[in-house]
Amino acid sequence: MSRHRLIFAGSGGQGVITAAIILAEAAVLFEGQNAVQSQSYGAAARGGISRSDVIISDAPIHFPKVNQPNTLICLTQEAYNKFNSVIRPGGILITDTHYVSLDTRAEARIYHLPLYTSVMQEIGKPVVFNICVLGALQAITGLVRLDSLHQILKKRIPSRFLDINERALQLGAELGKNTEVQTH
Amino acid sequence: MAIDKYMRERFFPHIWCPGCGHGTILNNMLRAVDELQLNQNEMVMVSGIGCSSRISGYVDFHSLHTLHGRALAFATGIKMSQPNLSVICPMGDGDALAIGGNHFIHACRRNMDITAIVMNNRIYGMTGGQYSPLSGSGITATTAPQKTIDREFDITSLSLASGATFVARTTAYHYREITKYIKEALQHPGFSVVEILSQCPTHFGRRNKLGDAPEMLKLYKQNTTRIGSEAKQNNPELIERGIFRQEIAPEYCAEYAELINRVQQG
Amino acid sequence: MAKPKVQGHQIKRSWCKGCGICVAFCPKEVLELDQEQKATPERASQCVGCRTCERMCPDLAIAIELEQDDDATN
Amino acid sequence: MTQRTEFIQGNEVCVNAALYAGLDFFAGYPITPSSEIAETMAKQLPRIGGKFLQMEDEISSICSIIGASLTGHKVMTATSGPGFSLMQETLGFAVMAEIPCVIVDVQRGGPSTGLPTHGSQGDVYQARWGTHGDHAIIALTASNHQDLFSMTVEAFNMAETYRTPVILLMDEITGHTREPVNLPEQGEIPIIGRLRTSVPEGVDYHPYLPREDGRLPMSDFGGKHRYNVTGLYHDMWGFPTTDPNVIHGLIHHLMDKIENHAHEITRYREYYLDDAHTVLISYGCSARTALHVVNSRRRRGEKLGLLELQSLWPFPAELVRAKCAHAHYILVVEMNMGQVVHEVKKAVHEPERVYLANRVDGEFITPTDVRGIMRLIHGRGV
Repeated sequence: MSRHRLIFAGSGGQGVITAAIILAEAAVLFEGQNAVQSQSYGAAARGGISRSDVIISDAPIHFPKVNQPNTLICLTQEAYNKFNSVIRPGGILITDTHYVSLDTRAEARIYHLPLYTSVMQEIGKPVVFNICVLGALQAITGLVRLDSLHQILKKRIPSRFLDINERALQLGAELGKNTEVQTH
Repeated sequence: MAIDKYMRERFFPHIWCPGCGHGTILNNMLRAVDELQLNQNEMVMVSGIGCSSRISGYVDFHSLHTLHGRALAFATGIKMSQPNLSVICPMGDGDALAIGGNHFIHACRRNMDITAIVMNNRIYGMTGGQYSPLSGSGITATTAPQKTIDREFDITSLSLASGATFVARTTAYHYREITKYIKEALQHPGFSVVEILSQCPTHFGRRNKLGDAPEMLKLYKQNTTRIGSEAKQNNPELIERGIFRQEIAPEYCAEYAELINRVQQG
Repeated sequence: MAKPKVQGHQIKRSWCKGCGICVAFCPKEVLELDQEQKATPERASQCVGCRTCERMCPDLAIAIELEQDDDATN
Repeated sequence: MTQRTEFIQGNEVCVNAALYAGLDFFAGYPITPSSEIAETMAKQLPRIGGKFLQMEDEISSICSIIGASLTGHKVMTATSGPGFSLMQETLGFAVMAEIPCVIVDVQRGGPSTGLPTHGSQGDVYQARWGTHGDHAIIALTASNHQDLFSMTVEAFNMAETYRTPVILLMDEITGHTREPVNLPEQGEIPIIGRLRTSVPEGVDYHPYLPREDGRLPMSDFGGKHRYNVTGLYHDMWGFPTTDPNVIHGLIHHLMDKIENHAHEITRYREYYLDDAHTVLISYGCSARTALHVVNSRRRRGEKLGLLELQSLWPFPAELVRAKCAHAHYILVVEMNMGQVVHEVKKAVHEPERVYLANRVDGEFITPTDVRGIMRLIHGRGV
C-alpha cells in the first residue's frame, strides 16, 4: 500500500487550497488513485494561515487529516514557522525564496525555489503562483503526471486564463526539475 | 348569498367575538373573490397565528394555517413553486409586523404576486389583550396597565419603503372599499398590501373606553378620510384611506422563469 | 334602474352574535335585536335593499333577498 | 461502467444526491459550513427548471420549503447549528402537519455561534429534541461521500414514505472534504415518489386518514381537493380539534408511524464485529477515525470491530444491543461531550462497559485520541 500525505500551507488568497484540490483531483480522475482533500479555514478569506491536507493512496483512506506530511509546502514565513517541525523525517519541504527564509533546521529534503520571482519575471501575474508551485511539486515528487495536471487545469480554468496557467505549471516543473536538493 | 360557495359553512358560527371587525373583512373579501369569479381550486389562503389566522379555516380554498408571523414565508414557497395559484395572506398586526416583521418587509421587497391583508386591530386578541407594535402610545393593554409608551408602525409607509407595489388602506366600516381594494390587490401582478383597520371591541375597545363595536366603527368613519382630501389638510390627525401605490414592477416568479429560460438556453 | 324590491331578510340566528352593527348602521332602522339578542327585521317593509347590514355583518349571518336577485336562489 | 466519478465536496455530493432523488425546490440562508449546498443548488436548479430561493433567514427558509412541498414538490433546506436552532419551531409544524421535507444540518461547533469553520457532532440531541412537544423524528448521517449520496437519497425516500421531515446530520468535515464519489445513473438507486390520493374530485378526501399500511396519500395544493393544513391538533380533514379522542389518536399516529418502523429505518455499516472484544460505535465524520483505528489494530491481530450508525433517530437500540452482546468494551467515538454514548448506555446490558472517546476543541478527532482512551480502559495509562 502506498500512501503519500501532503500539507499545503500559506496565506489566504495565495490559492493553496486550489492547488491542493487540483493535485488530488488529478490523482483521482487521471491516475486511478484514491485521494482525500480537506482544509482548515481561518475567519477571513484573505490573510491568515490557510492549510489544506491531501492524502493520495492506492487504498481506501478513512482518516482524512495529515499529522506528519511526506511533503510539506510552505508559502509564507508564518506557515513555515508553524509547520516545518511536523514534517515526516526524510520528507520533502518545498518553500518559496520570496516569501520564506529558512532559519530553522528541518529533517527534510528542502527545495527552496524562486517560484514567485520567476512567475513575476516570466508571466507577470501573481495569480498563477499557486499553479507554478504545483508544477514544481509535480517535478519533485512525481505523484501525478504533468499531463494529468494539465487536464484538470483545462477542466477547471476558463479558456481565456488557461494559457498563463499552463505556462505557470510548466515554469514550476522546470524549476523543480533543475534545482539541487538543499539539506541543512 | 353569492359568497356561500366560498365558505366552509359547517364551521360557523365562527370563533370571533361579537362585533369583531375580522368577520366583516372575511365577508367582503369573499365578495371580491366572487366578483372576480376566481377558481377555488387555484386559491390558497395562508394565515399565521392569532384571531386573524382563523380566517383560513372558514374559506373553501386550499388553506394553510401556519405559525405566528410566518404566513408570508410559507406563502412565498407556495407561490414560487406553483406561480399559477392565487395566494392570499391575511395576518394580524402583531402577526405581520412584530414576529413576522422581517418576513413582511422582505416579501414587500421581493414583489412576488401575493396579496397580504393586515387586519389591524392594534391588539393581541387571542392571547387576551396585550399591546402590539400597532397599538401606539397611550393605550391601555394587559401588558401596558399604565398605558403604552411605544410608538407604532405606519403599515402603509413601511410597505411603501419596503417595495410593495400595491398598497392600500381602509377600515371595517368602509366595507365597499374592502371589496374594492382586495379585488384590485388580487388582480395586481405583484406584492400587494391591504391594511384594514378592524375593531376589537373585546380587548381594545373595552379597555380603552371606546364603546361597543358600532361605536368603534363610527370612530373609523370620523377619524379617517380619503387620501389627499381637503379634510386631511385641515386636520392632519386624520388617517388616510385609499390606494397609496399601484405600480407595475418586475414580479419575482416571472423574473425567475426568465432566469430559467436564460440558463437553459445559455 | 328601478328600485329593487326586497323579498325578505334571511338571518341565520345561530350565527348571529348580537353585536348590533346591523341595527346601528341600517339607514332605515329596519333591524332590532330581539330578546335573545339576535338581529331581526322589526320593520322589514322599510328596507330599501342597500345591503349595508349584509355587508357589515361580522357574523355573515344576514342575506337580503331582492326580487331580481340571482343570489337568493343560491 | 455506468457511473461517473467526481472529486467533490460533501456539500456538493448532498446536492447531487438531492437532485437525483427528485428535488426541484430549495430554499436557504447562507451559513458556514453549509453555504456550498445553497450555492450549488442556485447553480443547478434553474438548469432543470427547478426553483432556488435565498430567503431572509432560516425560519423563512424552512417555511417556504413546506409551502412548496404542499404544492407537490420535493424540497430541502440546508443550514448549520444556529440556523437549525431557528428552524425548530417550523420543524415541529412539519411533524404535526406531516409534510415531507429534508433538513440538512452541516454541524459546526456550538453552542451559539461557536466554531463556524470547525467540525462538530453536537446537534444529535437537537435533531431529536429541538422542537417542543412529544414527537418522533428521523435523522440520518454518513461518514463518506458514497454513503452520503445514498443517505441523502434515503432521506428523501423516507420523507415521502413516512410523510415527515427527515434530518440529514452532516458535519463540517464531511461537508468540506473532497474525495471521489461515484454518481449513479438514474434508476440505480430506487426513488420513492409522492404518494398522491386516488380519490376522485367531488368525493370526500381525508388528508389525515392513514391507509391500512399507515401511509397517507396527499393531494397537491392547487389540485382538485381543497383541505386545511394546520399545526394545531386536527381531525382527518385537517381542521383544528380539541377532541381528546382525536388528539390521542393523532399523537400516537405521529409517534407510531416512525417508532414502529424503526427497524425499517435503521441504516448502519459494520466492520469486524463477529469476534470483536472491543466494539467501537461511531457515526458521521468520527466514524472515519474509528475505522482507521479498527483497521490498523486488526492488522496487528487485535479484536476490534466497528458499528457505524447511519440512522441516529429513531435510535437503533435493538441493533446496538445485539451487536454489543459479546463485547468486553464498547467505545463510542463522537465529536461532542457525549450524546450517542447515552443512547448506547440505555440500549446495552451492563452499561458500565460503555466508554466515550470524544474531542470538542474544534480539531478532528484523531486515531491517537481514540487509542489514548483505549489505553485508559485497559488500565495502561495514556
